Amino acid sequence: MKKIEAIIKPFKLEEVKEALSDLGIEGMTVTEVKGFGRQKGHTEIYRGSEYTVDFLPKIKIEVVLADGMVDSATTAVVKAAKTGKIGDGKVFVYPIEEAIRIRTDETGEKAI
Amino acid sequence: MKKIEAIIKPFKLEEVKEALSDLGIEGMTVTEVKGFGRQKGHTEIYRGSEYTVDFLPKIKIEVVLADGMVDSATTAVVKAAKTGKIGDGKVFVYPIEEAIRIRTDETGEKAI
Amino acid sequence: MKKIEAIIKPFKLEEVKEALSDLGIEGMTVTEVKGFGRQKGHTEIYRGSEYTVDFLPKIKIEVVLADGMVDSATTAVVKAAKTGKIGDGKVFVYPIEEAIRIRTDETGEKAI
Amino acid sequence: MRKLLKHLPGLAVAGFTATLLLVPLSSPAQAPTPSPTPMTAGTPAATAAAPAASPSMEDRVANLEAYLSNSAGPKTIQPASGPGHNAWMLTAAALVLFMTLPGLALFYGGLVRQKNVLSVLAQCLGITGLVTILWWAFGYSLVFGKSFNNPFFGGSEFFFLHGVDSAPNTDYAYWVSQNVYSMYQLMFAIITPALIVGAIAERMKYSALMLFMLCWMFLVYFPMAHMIWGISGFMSGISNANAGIKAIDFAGGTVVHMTSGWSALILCFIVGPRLGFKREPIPPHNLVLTMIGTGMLWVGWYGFNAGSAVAADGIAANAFMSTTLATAIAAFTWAVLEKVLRGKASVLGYCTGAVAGLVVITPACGFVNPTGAVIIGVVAAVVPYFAVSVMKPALGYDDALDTFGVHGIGGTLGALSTGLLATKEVNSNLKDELLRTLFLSQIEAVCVTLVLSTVATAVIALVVKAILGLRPSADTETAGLDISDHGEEAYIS
Amino acid sequence: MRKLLKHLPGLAVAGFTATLLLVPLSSPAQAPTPSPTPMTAGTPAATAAAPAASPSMEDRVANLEAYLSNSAGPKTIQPASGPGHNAWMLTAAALVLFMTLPGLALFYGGLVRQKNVLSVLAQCLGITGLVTILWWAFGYSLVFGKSFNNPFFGGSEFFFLHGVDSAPNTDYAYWVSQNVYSMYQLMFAIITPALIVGAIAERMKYSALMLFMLCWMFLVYFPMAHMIWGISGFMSGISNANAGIKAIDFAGGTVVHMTSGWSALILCFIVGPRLGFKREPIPPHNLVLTMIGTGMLWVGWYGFNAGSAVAADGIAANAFMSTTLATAIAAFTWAVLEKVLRGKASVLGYCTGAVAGLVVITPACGFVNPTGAVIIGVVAAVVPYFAVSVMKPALGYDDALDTFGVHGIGGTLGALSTGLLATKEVNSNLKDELLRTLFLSQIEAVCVTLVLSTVATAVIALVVKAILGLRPSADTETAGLDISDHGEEAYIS
Amino acid sequence: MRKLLKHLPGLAVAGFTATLLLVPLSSPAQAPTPSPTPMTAGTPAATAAAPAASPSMEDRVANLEAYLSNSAGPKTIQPASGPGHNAWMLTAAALVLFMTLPGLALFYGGLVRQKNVLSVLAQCLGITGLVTILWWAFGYSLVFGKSFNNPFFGGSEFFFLHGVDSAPNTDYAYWVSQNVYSMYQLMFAIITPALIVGAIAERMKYSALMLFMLCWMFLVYFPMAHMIWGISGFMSGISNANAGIKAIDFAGGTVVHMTSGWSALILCFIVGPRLGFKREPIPPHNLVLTMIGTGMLWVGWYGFNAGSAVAADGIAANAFMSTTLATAIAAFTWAVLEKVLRGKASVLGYCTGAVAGLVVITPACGFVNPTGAVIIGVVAAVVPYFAVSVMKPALGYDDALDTFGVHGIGGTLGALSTGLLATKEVNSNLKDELLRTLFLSQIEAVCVTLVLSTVATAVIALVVKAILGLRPSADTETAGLDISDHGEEAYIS
Ligand SMILES: Nc1ncnc2c1ncn2[C@@H]1O[C@H](COP(=O)(O)OP(=O)(O)O)[C@@H](O)[C@H]1O
Ligand SMILES: Nc1ncnc2c1ncn2[C@@H]1O[C@H](COP(=O)(O)OP(=O)(O)O)[C@@H](O)[C@H]1O
Ligand SMILES: Nc1ncnc2c1ncn2[C@@H]1O[C@H](COP(=O)(O)OP(=O)(O)O)[C@@H](O)[C@H]1O
Repeated sequence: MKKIEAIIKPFKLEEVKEALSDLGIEGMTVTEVKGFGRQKGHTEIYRGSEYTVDFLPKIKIEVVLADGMVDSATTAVVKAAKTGKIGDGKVFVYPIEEAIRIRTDETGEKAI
Repeated sequence: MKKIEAIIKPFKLEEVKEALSDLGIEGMTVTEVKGFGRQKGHTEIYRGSEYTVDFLPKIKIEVVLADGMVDSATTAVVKAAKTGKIGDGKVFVYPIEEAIRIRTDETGEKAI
Repeated sequence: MKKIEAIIKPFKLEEVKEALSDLGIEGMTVTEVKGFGRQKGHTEIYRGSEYTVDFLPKIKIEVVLADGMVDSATTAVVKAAKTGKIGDGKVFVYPIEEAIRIRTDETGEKAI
Repeated sequence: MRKLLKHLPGLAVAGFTATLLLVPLSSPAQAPTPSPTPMTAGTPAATAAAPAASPSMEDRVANLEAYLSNSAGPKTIQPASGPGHNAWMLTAAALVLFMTLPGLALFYGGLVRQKNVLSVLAQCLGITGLVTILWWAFGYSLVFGKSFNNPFFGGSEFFFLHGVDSAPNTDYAYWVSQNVYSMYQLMFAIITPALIVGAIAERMKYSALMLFMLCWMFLVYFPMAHMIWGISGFMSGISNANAGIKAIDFAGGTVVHMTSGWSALILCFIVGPRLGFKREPIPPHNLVLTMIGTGMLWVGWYGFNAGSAVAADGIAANAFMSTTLATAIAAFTWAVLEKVLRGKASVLGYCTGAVAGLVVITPACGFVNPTGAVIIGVVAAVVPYFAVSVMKPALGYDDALDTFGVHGIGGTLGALSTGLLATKEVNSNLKDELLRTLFLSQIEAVCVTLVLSTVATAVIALVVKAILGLRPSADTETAGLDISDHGEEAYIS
Repeated sequence: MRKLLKHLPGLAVAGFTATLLLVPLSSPAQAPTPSPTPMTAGTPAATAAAPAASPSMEDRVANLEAYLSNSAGPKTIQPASGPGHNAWMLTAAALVLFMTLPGLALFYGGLVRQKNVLSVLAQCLGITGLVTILWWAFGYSLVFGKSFNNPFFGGSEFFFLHGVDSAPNTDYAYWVSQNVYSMYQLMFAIITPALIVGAIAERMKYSALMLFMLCWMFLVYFPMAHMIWGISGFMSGISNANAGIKAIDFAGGTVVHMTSGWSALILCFIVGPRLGFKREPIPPHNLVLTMIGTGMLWVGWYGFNAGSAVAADGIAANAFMSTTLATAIAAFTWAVLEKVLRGKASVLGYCTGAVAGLVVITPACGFVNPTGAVIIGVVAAVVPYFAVSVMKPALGYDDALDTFGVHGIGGTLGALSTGLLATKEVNSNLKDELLRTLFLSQIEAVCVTLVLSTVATAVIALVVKAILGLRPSADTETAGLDISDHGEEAYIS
Repeated sequence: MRKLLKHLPGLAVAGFTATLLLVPLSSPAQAPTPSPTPMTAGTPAATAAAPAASPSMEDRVANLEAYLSNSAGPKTIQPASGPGHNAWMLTAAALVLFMTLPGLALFYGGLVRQKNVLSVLAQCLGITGLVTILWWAFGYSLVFGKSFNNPFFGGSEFFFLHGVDSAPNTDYAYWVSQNVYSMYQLMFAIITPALIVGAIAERMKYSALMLFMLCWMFLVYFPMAHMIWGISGFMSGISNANAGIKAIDFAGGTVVHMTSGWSALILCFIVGPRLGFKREPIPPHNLVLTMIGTGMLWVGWYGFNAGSAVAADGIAANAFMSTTLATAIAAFTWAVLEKVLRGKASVLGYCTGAVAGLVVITPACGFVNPTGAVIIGVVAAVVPYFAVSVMKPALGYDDALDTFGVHGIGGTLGALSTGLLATKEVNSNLKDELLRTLFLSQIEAVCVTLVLSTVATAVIALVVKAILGLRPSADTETAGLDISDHGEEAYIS
């Protein structure tokens, strides 16, 4: 099993979710994160003080899936999340050693 | 070392935390996440518009521990988090290559 | 490639970010998390009820980088995040199998 | 006490039969058809004194002087509203609405968990709508009418606010338009049931709550308000020479706070505690909202207390002063108690103390001098403080937002303190005869209120439970009432 | 209708030329230099009746009685403000400001997404500043002056508030200081354009919005306010015997709600829908803010409606009552409709219903009795409910926060209901002659308002589009207006 | 200036000795025992004019006319409160409380970081309680009493509000109950120290703050308020013919804003900057709260400014107008400055500008005409804008929420502008003789205020530092004051 972790622009969440659903992926976990990268932030001014906000709101999607699904899933995510503009984000692939469904105690690929 | 990552229902946090403490696990990191899976969301209506909320609030617990602890810890988490109803969540196990305690520079299992 | 994940005290974020920038690391992802560990929480009292807050606000920084960068990066993070007081946090290192830049479809170390 | 016992059966009978029988029968017949012969004073554009014959210069000047002093004008001149008094009562009525919307809604809303904040707001909003309809149709008349000539219910002459126009109803105010007076009193009728919400927050079905409140208004609020404030009321010590109990209650210690507080206690017993109560932490989700609500309650309460003079006169002025002193001192005392007993003064402590001060001074504010107000301020913090932080945990009921601890205990305390501290130097309506037995009368009034509130609440709650059930399913409660009862989330980022 | 058609060209010409020509020419000449010979009544410290000669005792007492009844004093005594009426209007003016800052700002601010909440607040604040400057310089005079002796614009005598001091302007109020009256009316001039913001929230450039509002005040608000409320106004049925259309509008159903609502509709067509509209969910980011705003709007609206009597008299009292009944009943009815049709009563439903009730009762509140108010309350929920939840989705325009559905539809409904339900028993200013043709006059007034608002809005919007463009870039809109237009974030944790 | 220098030692001596010696000695002896022979006018229920003998018809009508014009009634008739004036002052007092709770608390609370928001609310609440107790016991008497017959402190006759009942104190108001007046003035005494909180927010120990405020009231506020407003005050230009400095201050430019602003500057120097100041960003955590607070401050300020007429007369009316104009124009000007100089108009800019406008118009509002108010509006934005965005960064002190920049600079500016723009056409109390030297007198008053505030603050701060220490540990400050000082978190999701 692998985990695909995608950092994407927030307004792309719906599209990415649908792309994954289309592949038959039924579960995922989503986190609000802040990203720092090539995409520049903006400046905020409060009375006398000026702050540069480097960290931009991003969404992290985590999907655990069987090894065989990794390629099609990453391709689908990349396609759905792309705008072609800087700051589109990344996909990372991690090894996973075990998965358990809490409700049923099922393990391995049956659990995801 | 391994990392155990559990996605659970929010109101089970206290119980899972205690189950892990009972095993002598003294540290963990918790994140508020949103989950998408078999458990259905709900519908919200704002005047003319109806939205289906697919993403349900979940809690992600991450614990890094020695290899030998993995089985007892996953069992404890599964037991504490189970309600038997859909949406109970998952436990994933990841390999970890190194851990460092920032305060003391200790590394490896001493660091966790 | 590896992922370095650091759990640090919130007010150390700026310093850690700068330490990583100084190494030429241009991207990272930050999440607000709650930590449970040796550092004690505090007590809150609301009229008749007293609650112990065990979970303290922490910041999780995730950086994916080339294998050769791992040592210098962990050292830099540890140095920048250290206060020497309990609760300074941890650094964990994970294996990563693949990385893709969504905007360009670049993969591997070029993607990060 | 004899008088009390003698009237108890009447009270019960009146409570149930008047409601169930008289009201529906008499009302549809006469109310919605517009009056064919309106009182001639009823054309409010001519609020001026329209001389019956041609009043003498002496009478005309006496009428103007009566306006200044808020007293009855000469008989030769028809009563009309006066601008200074009307101005204050328009303001006061708006202020009392402000106490509920959004004041109390925020005070309570901040104290619940995030998943239930909208349910509290919806309860306040729903009660506002429901009570307005009841008040328009029957309530005002049942409280302030007099056609029944009854100590427990008023009359049917004002059903559907029939004949309630801009001329004063001189039973209650010499110089304030009756339509404003009726709306001012409506605001009291709205906030009282809304206070109960605090005790059963986060766990009662919305439909059950609304049905409960519908019944509660008829069985508790309308009779209690008539008994205390109605011209023929059973416990209306000042205005009814034949009152069974000669009690006093300036702005609603018994009518508002004791009824809601004691009903809250019973209701929270019957509904039962929140899931997870005492097992998991249930901290307030937003204390800033609670503090905003406290500020609004305090400011709005000036309308409640000083407005209860139904004039911008010296008694209103005194009520303003005593309200300010008692509230600020209660807030401060509560914080000092926390600091001394637990090491830290909290924002929730200040807010709770302020509300407790407001509650306890309510029945007394038009009757006590600054020294009395200061004493009340201190007592208002000490007693509820222990009620909330010692008694409640000891007894183990889940009065979620402390409606009983603050309003029930506080209202009772206020009614009793009023008996001890009221002075005729502040309010010349307090005759020596009344004052002589006042403390006893206050105890009697407390007992009547307490019994009526608790018994009626128990009956209503059990009936509603049988019909609709009181609580949502455990799953629904765990998910939060906002989504399950209202289909909304409070905050989406 | 003949009268209407006859005046249409004049209306258009007046609208454009008076604004573009008269105003700038006549104003700088006379206003900012302090008056060398101030009206002697203008020393407001002596608000007392300063007898011209030495008035008789009869006149002096009659003057005092006129104060009580809010009528004209005897000619021998110079008009001065009276404390009760002034007290209420000071309060009412503050309440109407409270409706916008922070009331409406919160009501709207809670309904947008988090990234745009500050832009809504900035729009409300910016409009407040801009309109105050316009009002001071020209607006008050164009609406309430009479030197032009014109049905569409008032006069130039009050440019820069010249001569507007503490003495009453008896064209509009016998006993209220003109400076307070001018500020009271300013608050109306502020909230009206601010209402439009709801339709184009989350997607209009700040600079374009401000320029739009600047023009809109001259072309729509000032002429409409003069037409309805000016002493020489074209549709001022009560005060102008020569009015072309003898319509009535107690507190601004046409002037405030129809103008803003219909302009909002046109503007949201021209601006176009939000990015992602109908494709992605755009839920309110904070319904607690919306509910706070609703409470503040409701409370403040008492200043708006009861204040429109410009006195603390019986008509103000009646307006208070009818406003309360209609609002509470509309809120409750909306929630009942939701419960029946969709299964759940929502907080947003209660809030929308309350605002709809307030809107629809506005033109009627000083003219209808309790029964009328209750009828209006029900209608005020039912019609806007379907406008917002059926008509809007069907037609597909993006009236983001339902300014058209609530204020446009509601204001129109209010103007028409007033024609049906107004009764002289409530307000003796309604003469039989006026009442006979009232419903027709109201229809005519509705048509004039609707045409003026929509045509002028279309013209202004297209001009502003040509000059500045109406919308930010797609990227900017996606990132949110708070950062791009104001350089701030609302919440930082 | 001579007069000024001559009185300086007296000022210092009075400040310290009167406080430390007279007050504690004289008070316990006479105050808490209820008066055995109350003033007969003291039965406030009879606020009516109770004729001493039997006054003539002429006098009775003259008395009624005096009520209308807010002037002194004939000697034959005992003074009593009048409904219109009392109505407005009840409202105004509530509005001024609203400025602090929750207005200022939100304005400041939104500007701090999330971890410190409750500490700001607790400071506002704590000050409210503390100052109320001081005011009741000594403060009102030290400011508005006259038994000391002293230019720096009032008297001891009203200690514990003894004898303060519903009859007017005609030294200060002909027609307003003294108890309302005393509470109205209490609200000023509450908000003034609360303003200082802004300068040292996020880093001062709660206990140290409270001790500081306790001393500051006696050494700065009470003497300053007596000097400016007391009937025997040192700088009371209008009411004291023997005033050392014949200055004017309508609603508190010196007493409220200069004292708090200059004290804030000194205190923030002594306390030192926040940890991380200038090294890490410290942005406001919730600008929506700040905007709500701004709206509440603005609305409440009408009570502050128009209420300072202590009547609903023409001067109150003028104050309402000038306050509105100056505030809206200052808000708008500030935003225009931002737009021009930095490209974007911000919500915080609008809010800061509005507060600056309110501050600067405060001393002038009852003395200037619309043109004066507009000029003040523009100046009120420009000068504090540069103080806050250029001078503060240049000098490098950490005036966290700009108390000095807005209230210190703004109050000073207001006092001086009042000297230039006050006109007797607006306020006939301004005699030619007073106006002739007014600007000089204002400069002198500014100097006295500035010196007294800064010196006393430095002394108190150093004493408190020695006793309790001013700051929490670095760890505590980093964790936030909410948890460490109050044991609570503001938001729990
Ligand atoms: N090395 C990295 N490790 C972890 N997250 C990264 C890394 N580099 C970039 N990111 C994440 O990806 C987001 C987008 O990266 P950025 O450099 O702005 O643009 P792009 O994806 O177009 O290269 C960042 O905001 C950050 O959240
Ligand atoms: N493949 C997956 N990858 C990551 N997270 C998942 C995956 N499947 C489920 N989850 C997480 O587990 C939660 C529970 O899953 P769900 O299918 O609703 O019920 P159950 O755990 O009973 O099978 C989801 O809300 C989601 O957060
Ligand atoms: N075993 C663990 N797995 C995951 N996170 C941990 C673990 N132990 C500690 N942490 C994280 O590190 C933070 C700091 O740990 P703590 O024990 O308080 O102090 P220290 O880092 O000084 O040992 C915790 O708050 C938690 O977020």
